[in-house]
Amino acid sequence: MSFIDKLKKNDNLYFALRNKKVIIGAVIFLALLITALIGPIIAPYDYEEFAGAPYANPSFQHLMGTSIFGRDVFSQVLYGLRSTFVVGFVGGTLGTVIGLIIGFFAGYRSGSMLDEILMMMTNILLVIPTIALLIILSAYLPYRGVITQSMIIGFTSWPWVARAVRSQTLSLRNKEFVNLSRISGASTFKIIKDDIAYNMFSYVFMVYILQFAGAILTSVSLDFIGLGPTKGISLGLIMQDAVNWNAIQLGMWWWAILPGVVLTVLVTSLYFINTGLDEVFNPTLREM
Amino acid sequence: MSETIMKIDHLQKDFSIGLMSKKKVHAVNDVSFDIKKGEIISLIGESGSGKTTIGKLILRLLRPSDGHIYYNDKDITTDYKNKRDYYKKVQGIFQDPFASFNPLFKIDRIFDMIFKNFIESDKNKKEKINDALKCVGMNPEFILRKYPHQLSGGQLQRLLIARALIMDVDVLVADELISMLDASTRIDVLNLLASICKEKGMAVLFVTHDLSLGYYISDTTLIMHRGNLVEKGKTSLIYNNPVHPYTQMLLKSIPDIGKRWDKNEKFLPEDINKKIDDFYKNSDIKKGFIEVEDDHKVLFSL
Amino acid sequence: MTEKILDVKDLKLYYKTLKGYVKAIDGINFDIKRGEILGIAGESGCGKSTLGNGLILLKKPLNYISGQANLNGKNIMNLKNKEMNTLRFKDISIIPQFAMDAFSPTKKIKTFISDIVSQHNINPDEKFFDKVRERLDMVNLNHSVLNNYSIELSGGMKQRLVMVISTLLDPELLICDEVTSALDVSSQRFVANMIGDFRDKKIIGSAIFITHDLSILYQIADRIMVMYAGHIAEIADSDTIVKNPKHPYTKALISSLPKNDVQYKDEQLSGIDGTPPNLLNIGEGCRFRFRCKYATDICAKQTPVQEEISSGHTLACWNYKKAGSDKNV
Amino acid sequence: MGKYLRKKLIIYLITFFFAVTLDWAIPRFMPGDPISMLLARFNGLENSSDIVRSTFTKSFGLDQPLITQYFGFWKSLFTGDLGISIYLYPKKVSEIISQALIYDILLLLPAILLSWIVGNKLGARSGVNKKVDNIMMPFFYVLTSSPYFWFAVLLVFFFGVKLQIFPVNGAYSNIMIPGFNIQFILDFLYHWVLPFLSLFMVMLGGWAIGMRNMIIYEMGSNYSKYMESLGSSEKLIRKYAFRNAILPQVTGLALQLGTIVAGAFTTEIVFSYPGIGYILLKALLNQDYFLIQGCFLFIVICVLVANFLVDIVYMLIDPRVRFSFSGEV
Repeated sequence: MSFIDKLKKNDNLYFALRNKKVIIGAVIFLALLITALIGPIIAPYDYEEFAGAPYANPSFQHLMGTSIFGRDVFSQVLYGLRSTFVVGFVGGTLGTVIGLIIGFFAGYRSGSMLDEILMMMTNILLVIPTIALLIILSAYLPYRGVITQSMIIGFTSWPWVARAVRSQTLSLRNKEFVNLSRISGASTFKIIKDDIAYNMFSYVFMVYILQFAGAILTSVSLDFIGLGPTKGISLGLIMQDAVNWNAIQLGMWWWAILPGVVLTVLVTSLYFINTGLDEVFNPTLREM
Repeated sequence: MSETIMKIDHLQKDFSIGLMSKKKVHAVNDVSFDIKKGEIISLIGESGSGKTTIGKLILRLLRPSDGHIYYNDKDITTDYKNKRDYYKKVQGIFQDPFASFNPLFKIDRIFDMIFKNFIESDKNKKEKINDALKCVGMNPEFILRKYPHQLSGGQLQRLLIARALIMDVDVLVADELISMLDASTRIDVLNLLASICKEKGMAVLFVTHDLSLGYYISDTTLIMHRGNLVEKGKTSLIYNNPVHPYTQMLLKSIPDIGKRWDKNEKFLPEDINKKIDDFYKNSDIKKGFIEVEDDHKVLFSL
Repeated sequence: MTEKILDVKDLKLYYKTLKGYVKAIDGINFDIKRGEILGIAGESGCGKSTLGNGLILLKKPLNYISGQANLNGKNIMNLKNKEMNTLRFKDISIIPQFAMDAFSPTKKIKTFISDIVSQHNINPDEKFFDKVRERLDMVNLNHSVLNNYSIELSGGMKQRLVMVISTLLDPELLICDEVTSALDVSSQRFVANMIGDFRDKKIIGSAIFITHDLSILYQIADRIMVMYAGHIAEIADSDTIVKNPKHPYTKALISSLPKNDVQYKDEQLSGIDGTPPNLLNIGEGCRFRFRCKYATDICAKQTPVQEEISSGHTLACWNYKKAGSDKNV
Repeated sequence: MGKYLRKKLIIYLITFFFAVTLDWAIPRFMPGDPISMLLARFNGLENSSDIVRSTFTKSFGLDQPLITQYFGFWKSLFTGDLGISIYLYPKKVSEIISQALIYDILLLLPAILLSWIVGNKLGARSGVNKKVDNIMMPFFYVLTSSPYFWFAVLLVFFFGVKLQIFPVNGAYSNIMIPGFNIQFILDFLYHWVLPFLSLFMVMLGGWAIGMRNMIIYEMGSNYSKYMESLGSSEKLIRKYAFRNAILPQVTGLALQLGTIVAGAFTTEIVFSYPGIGYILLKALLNQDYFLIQGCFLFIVICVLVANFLVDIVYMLIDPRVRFSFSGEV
């Protein structure tokens, strides 16, 4: 059997590899991820270091120019990208996992008191504007690192995941294979794991991508308002710095705009993967 | 006379509509019947009659609101915790064969689960599975490594019958097990079920909406209407001498191959509610669930 | 000679998939005469629903390959969507399988009816709605349903409503796709009878009644066409199909159906072993040969041609004579 | 339908209660003792000791048991007393917020509504036309992926710095005195264009994507197929699909409010626009805790009220809710 034939056997993979959106999105995402991973190696300067003349236009020496303090913006972006990925991973994972757990239990025990309480909680957090919550939490935290920020984002972003997972769980729970597992003496844990969680994998994966993107966008907003990490660097902090020092009015577009380009490209790639996967997993959207 | 192994006693199941509201629907209303060893009972009703709910109550997938289910004289509704021993002997097959298998696992999972949870030793596991598969007319080599979507509905239902066979169950609840199968395969699945029944002394509760198949397969027939058991008895008696107006109407609406419906007869399904009301009103002397002849009972009033 | 409303010649409709063509309808010939109800029977995946839907609405991934479907002498397979739109509803109409969600949840039934008939240049005035009310009476529906949203109606009501709406413009040909499958036995009889009534009252010219349930077809169809895996096995009037079938598949199918005087303990019916073939990139040959006990070499090499063995009785089988003499199927 | 609103209202009241409690609890139980920090900050201000004392007795009541403090907090809340700002000492927090409010409303309301309307229109176009979709979609994705403030920076750079056609700072020129006269209004609008545009564009992307996905789903639904089979024009079917696809977009509006508010804050910061976001930035920079808490409460109340308004609209356009066929809250 040729490789192509094998691929054709696995429908989802086959369609994923034929989907332009998934391919373009994944290539961009991986390229940025690798860049972030090897960032410190390829960065020509340290992010806090005085690297050369201030106000310098982008050039071969300073790919993204320099800041008002003579820092190399490209090096700053490389380091900042790392924080961005950390926020995406930690915040996205936390938000997804909490949402998953709450959604599973509410859905599996739907109609019970537990479900009522969990959903009440979810609905409350859903209407409280997250940003307000984040502001007040961050404002009173004397020290904030990237991880702290990611965790705060994770702890506030789960409600819609919980709601979506609950309704998915509810529909899976009524499938007959769950009943068959029950009369086969399988434990609740095993049923949730094998019959519900496994079957939601593709869905949860897509949710995770959205949470990842959402955490990144939330974190730059926080950074920009001045609630970012008190130490270190991030894409949001670079831009906050640029705007505070009137970079735009001074014509230093590279300082204020280029970090945002990298960020926007990263988030766009995630949305592309998500939409592409939707077309893959949902046969009615598959293009013939 | 064959012994009774399961006794359904004044079973009641109410569902409340909406979480906070007090409105209740009687999905199953005061239903009693016995299941004897090796007997095939068809439980017939239309959608919303409560037939599937009874199946689920027996399989303990739902808790009854009231009433009891005795298995070998043990009340399983009060002894709710101990499910393992019960499931060893009482099993089910569901309507949709494709939905009955977790699509991500190979077929052998359904056998692995029962060996892990119900059968003490794995000794002769392979042999037992192979025997059972052969008994339902399937090739073990071919089937066990497949995924559910690679098999047909008929094959999947046979696998579930094989599963019950390995466990050597006493009571099998078969909820509409053939309704999603094609005409050419369903009769074979039914035959298989019936032959196992006779051979192993397994009782089957055959839940269905299809009266012709019910007639073909069962010894005893129960007719359900809106949660109530309206008529029960020996199959041939019920089909040849239906007393309850609902049973009469059902029988009249069977499409019988070889005999056409009377075109001149006005047939409106919604008339039935009035007819049932009249029937209950006019049966002054008879009240409740009463025997009209040997092995034939009819509900004369609610 | 009664006139043919629909005349289908060597029609091929394939599903295009990434892995190749699924030959769902592969060279079939049949016709429907005015005033006739043609039943189409077959197992799931035999192409009966594809045929019904393909005749009125050809949508991707279903593709028209070749052949003709002449509605009143006009081949509708070649028509542009715009031209076809003028025929839909008026000349050819359908009661779809999904009556339960055939209505948009945010429009009242009356608005929906007004909107769709306006598309055919009919003024939805009170006079028109008088006709609608008349039809509602026929299916025993209260006139108030017009002012309801679909969510306020029960499944049975929606089924009847779809029946009324689909036939509002008195179509020449009505396609009924599994209309009884989702219904309770009691409603089945009513709905099936109603289709016959509509025909008798000349509301519809003729009908194609698609179902997997042969016993229902026997009740209402004048002729029955049995399909197997994208081919036609046999066409004959319903009494012939049921009492004197010739094709090995039809024979086996009929004998597998429960009858009102047979119980398992007295007599055992038997089904057909095996499953229908996968229609993806399938080649020549009789598609029933894998399950047929009369299959010979020729069955694998050549697709059997449809031949008329007696007036109005057509079948496609190389060995039907051999099968015919065998009483013991 | 009353039940639906009642249920929602209960959720909002609980949420409000929860938010206030949180607002009360966080400064008291956070690590780092923010209250002593607060006290320390007040010490530098002239004539402050009396005010500090009275404010703290009222709002914090530090010498009293926690439960009394809590009820005191509620009491001062209902009398509109949110404390005194440090950064704009001795202005009252409630006064500062109500002054900023007008700018927020004038900026946000048109941006939200117009982006929602235009985004839905464009998304619907994209959803029903493959060619348009291929061109527009990447554009929408980039818009929705860009942080609000970054997009604002882009606009400032091109229209403010490069082309110099719009001002990039404040809600009106420094020389202007706010008042209801033509001159001021024109000046205000002139300053309003860029902040509005940046919010409008970024939101537009999100609405367009949502509508595109919904309309594709609706166009593939069974009622669309039924209408198609009955010869309805593409236009009518699109109209029906749009009517249903708009429902989740209304719900989306409520769910997105939080994100929109956050985006608006950062945009205000870029333009030094004197709305709540700008105030909040100043409050954060100056560690003005009363003001931060006030802003928090204010945002929560606004979002809750907006949510409730959206719910009422939703109820009016979705018959399922009106007939309480859907228990989903």
